[in-house]
Amino acid sequence: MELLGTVVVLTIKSLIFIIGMFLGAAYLTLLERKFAGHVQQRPGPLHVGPHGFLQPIADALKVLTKEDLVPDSVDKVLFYLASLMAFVPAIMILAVVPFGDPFTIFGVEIKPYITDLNVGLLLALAFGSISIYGVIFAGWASNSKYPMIGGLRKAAVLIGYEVALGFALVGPIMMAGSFSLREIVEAQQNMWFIIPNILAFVVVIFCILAETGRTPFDVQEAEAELVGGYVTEYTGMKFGLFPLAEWYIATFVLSAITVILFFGGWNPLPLMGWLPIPAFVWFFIKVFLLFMFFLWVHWTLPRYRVDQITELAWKVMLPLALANIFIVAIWIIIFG
Amino acid sequence: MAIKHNNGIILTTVEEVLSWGRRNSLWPASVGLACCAIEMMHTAASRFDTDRLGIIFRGSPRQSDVLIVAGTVVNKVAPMLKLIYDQMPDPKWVISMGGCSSAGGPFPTYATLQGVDRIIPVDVYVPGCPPTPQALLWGIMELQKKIKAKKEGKLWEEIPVREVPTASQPIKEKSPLGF
Amino acid sequence: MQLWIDNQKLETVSERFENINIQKSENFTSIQVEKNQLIQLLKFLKEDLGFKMFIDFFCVDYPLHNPRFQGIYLLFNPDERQRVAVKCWAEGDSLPTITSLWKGAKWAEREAWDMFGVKFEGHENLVRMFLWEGYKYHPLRKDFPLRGIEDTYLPSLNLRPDEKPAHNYSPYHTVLPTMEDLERTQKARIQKKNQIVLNWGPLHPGTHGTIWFLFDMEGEYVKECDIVLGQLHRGVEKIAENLTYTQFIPYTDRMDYISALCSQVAYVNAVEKVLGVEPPEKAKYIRTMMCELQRINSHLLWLGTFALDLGALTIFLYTFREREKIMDIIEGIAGIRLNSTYIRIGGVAKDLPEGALDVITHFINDFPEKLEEYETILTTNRIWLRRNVDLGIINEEDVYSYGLTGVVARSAGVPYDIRMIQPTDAYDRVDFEVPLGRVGDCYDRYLLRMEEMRQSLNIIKQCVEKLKGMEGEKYIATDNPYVLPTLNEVFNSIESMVKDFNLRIYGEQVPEGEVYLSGENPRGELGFYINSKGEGRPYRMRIRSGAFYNLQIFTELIKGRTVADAVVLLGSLDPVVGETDR
Amino acid sequence: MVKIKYIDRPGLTNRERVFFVDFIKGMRITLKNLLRKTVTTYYPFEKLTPPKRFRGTHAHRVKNGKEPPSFKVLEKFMDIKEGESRCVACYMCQQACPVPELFKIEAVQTPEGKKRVTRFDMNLLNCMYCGLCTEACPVDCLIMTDIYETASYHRAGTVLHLDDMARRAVDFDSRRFDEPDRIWIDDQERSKLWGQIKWS
Repeated sequence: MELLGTVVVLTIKSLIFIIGMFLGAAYLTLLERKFAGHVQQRPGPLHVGPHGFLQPIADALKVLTKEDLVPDSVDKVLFYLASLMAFVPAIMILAVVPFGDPFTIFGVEIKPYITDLNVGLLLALAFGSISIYGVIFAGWASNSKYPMIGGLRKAAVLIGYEVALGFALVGPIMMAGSFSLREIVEAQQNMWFIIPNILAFVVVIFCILAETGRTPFDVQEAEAELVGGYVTEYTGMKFGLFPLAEWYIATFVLSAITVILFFGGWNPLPLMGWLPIPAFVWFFIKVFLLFMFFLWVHWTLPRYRVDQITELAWKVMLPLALANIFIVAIWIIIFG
Repeated sequence: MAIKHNNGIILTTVEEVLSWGRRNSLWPASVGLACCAIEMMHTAASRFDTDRLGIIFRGSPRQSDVLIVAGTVVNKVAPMLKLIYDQMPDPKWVISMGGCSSAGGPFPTYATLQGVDRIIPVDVYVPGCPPTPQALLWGIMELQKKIKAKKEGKLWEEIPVREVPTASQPIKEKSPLGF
Repeated sequence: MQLWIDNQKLETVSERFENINIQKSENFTSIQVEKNQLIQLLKFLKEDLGFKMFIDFFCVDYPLHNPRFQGIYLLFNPDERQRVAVKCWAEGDSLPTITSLWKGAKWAEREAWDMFGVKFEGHENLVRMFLWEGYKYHPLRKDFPLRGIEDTYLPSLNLRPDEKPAHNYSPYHTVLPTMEDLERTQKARIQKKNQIVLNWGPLHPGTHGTIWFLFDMEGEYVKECDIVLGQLHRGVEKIAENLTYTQFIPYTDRMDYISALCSQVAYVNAVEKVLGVEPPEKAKYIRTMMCELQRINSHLLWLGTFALDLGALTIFLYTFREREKIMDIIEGIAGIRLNSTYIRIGGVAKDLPEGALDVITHFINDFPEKLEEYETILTTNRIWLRRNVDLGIINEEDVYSYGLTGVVARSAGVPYDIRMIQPTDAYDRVDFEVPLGRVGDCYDRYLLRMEEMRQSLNIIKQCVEKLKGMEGEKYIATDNPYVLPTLNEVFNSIESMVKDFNLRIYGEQVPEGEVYLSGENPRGELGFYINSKGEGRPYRMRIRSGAFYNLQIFTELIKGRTVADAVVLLGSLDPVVGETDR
Repeated sequence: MVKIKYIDRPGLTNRERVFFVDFIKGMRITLKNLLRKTVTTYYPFEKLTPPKRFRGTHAHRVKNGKEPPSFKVLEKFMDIKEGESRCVACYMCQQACPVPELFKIEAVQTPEGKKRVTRFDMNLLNCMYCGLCTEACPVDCLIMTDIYETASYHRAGTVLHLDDMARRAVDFDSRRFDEPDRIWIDDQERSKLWGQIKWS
């Protein structure tokens, strides 16, 4: 009976998370377009609904009812699989991301996370990496030159940043002594991990930009070079899933993980703990700010070349991540 | 195609909603051929900002709904333009921007295609050399009207031929749902 | 300012070579030579007399003459600033190739083959330049009609059943290539030797229009490259032969559509030279001012698309914001935003309207701040530096060999600026600096263009000051018999009306002769060679396009580089297809 | 005087490199622009008024008593009533046009021995809007208006005819004939992009 209850609760929670994420991602597109618009002194979507509020709905309707073209020459199985492989793992990371402390409403304890795995961070990393294969598959399955180059570029970038990312996350883990994201947050009640881990933070920002394919690392879909990169041959919703997964869901989820690792998760800002703001609101404010930061970077900087990214990853970011481990180790010896 | 001739209330509503989605999210393929491409870029840029109307330019024809043929189509590029058109998924529309692509324009020569409608069907012709961004936006809105009219069960041949207008005033009433 | 070869050098030439025929005139000096001596003469000019820079090569068709085609080579001596033309009849419809002397002749010779059917002995790969393999005709021959030969049934696909087509409609059309033809065109250019042959373009967001690049690639590295042009070949040179001189002005806009006014000024100056028309002082200043506005406009478009290609999307919209302002100014003065048709033979079409100078003053006060913003985002950005520095280095030797002009030449440290060496309009009366680069890479070209925008602002400022004191002066020299009268004169005097009728119907009866004159377009030297037989229409008009020659070096620079570098290189060379293809 | 100068190549100092000064500076610019007002004209709801010199669709001025002297001379040979197009069928516009086939002008001889224009078609799809035809018109008949919204669903819809050209000139003149020859009207839409201009 208890098992059944857990299953029901989990199912409901998962549904809420997935549907919420879908809608959220749809509106994140609007957010990005609005932000980009105002950065460029134009309003962005405006006339479809009040202030363009119905724009994502219109886009979704359009994309969903578009003819689903599958070119003759593609590898059909991989072609379909690729879009799912990019999208599903990005959503699955959500399973281990906690959005706040458990709280009680009407006597029911609600845990604002799906599960609290003790290897949550590792799982997140693993899923993050799997979703990249979607991109590579897409490039391969399209059987066309531009997607192929796009996919291979992404593979090259992947090899570069994955290593650095792994080492960069060691710092916070060492300080918290746990892989569980919830425990990492709880360990930051007094001081955020950004303090000694500043180098790791730089590395993580680099890796997230690379993983989500935002400028300056958007080599895989550089429009001027590769038309649409790996998505060139995709139409309709199969196409829609890629940017949704990469640019919005993955960016959002990875922002959440970064907040958890370096900015104290749902802990309130220093000296502002007395404010009557619920924990998950704090969390969302932080994630939102970080997400905006990524947008800000995206709409400002030019793009690196792919070999320069790998060079940067191996020659700069990896040593930085290692140095960070060293610093954190000394920090722990001295303070704690 | 059964849906097309069905006038049941539910289907009509669905059609209405779909048509609304389509005309408010027209993504053009960014195929710039000549001078008109510059004005097309200006239409997308800050001063006129097609993004307001949900129009964003896509690099790949596979993800676009409308092909804005901006500039002179010469004989040599015509087969490739046809290929681009064939690569676009249905439903798709074509705006022929400027005189050159509509009818050869001022280049009645051996090298120029005398009208892109000889290789692909065109929905809206926008005269001008090049048309100003406002003229192109007007053309895009004509296309939106056409998509709307199609939803109402009219074949496009039945839409009355618009007389060449005198100057038009800005639209005063904003529809809350867009166009 | 005279730019043609001096008598002393001509004497040296006539001592060395027999059977040469020297034609000397104010605007054009040519040496006619037998075919068997051509290479020796060119070599002599290049090595001994210092005419080491290749400017242009083209053919002229004389159907009644035997041999029928005449090739004309234009060379330039950068040290003494002199030009010379070498003419040679193509006996047996063929000429020796000069690609061993100047690499830049490769495309020009291909073009001559394409347009006239003149063969070149020893050319490494003589294929069609603009049209496709399998095209049967050579369109610039005098016996080929402008309309082409209509042979394909190609009716409009969306005529309504009851609709009468527009009145000049014919269901027959000139021949279109098939995909197989295009494939053959591609195969003729490049053979697959490495992993893949990438067709970069022609309808591709990154290729600045419709240039079609063929990359033979090993991984992402380009090993071999060739460029197929002609995706915007509209037959402008052929059109020019069928129109009067005034009627051709709008077409100059549509060649280099980003710098329409500069093209107009270059063309009109050439026509004025051959007609002997002197525009009034005010017109000269207006022209100079408009040209420089257009130069800023053009460089802004370059900056925007260059940044867009490198991923900095926002710069693109910022530059377009400023472009809108310049377009507004041009629209207010000339009537149309882009292809303005504002310059006329003998002056400009209309006087400056009220308030024009105020608006321009507002713009020049406002613009430096914006320019500063672009520079802050880009100039010292580490990514920008990584992508640009030491990429695509051009040296002085390349400049002469390929006939590079404009910013591309100046980035290599060659002070080749037409505004300086042959000032037209008011350029000899304004102060400005010609920036030169030291390294010759993409970063230098970027910096040069940014600096040129500042210099242009400076010139505009001086012109505005000057024009403020010129209110009410004449803006077009209508007392000259070759200049069309203004509307007001036509309305009020019957003589002007008759003159207007005559000039419109018969065209400007240009005296017989040849002229080559060029202007400094934002993309390089835009030269007009006009061959007049004393009629109202030119017998042959050759347009020497800067972008055409500048683009040619791309195939060399890209070797061993990646596709990602290709966008940077292409952006820094800044071709406009309308001008390369004409 | 023209001078030659070599440009400097700015670089990045090590301190700037370590602290990401280049990125921060750039991002400050985008932030600054984020806080600026938008420059967008909301097209169907706000329209930019073209300047008076704007070369839009063609139109025919009508006989309304404001004709230039040249018209008075040519009028004798013509059968034109008050309020009709001034066109005297001199074909100068067609002569001046680089693409003459876009015009189709026909005139007939009336029994009184006068000329009457029966057809004046212009195919806008072949037009370059270069204005050479308006400059050639000796009677101030053919003008270019500020109308640009001419998109049509079919080719024939872009051909101008004699009567609607006259109608549109009446409309254009009623709105803008008396406007001074200014660069543009400084209205709200214009100032969105330009800000405040100091007029002399």
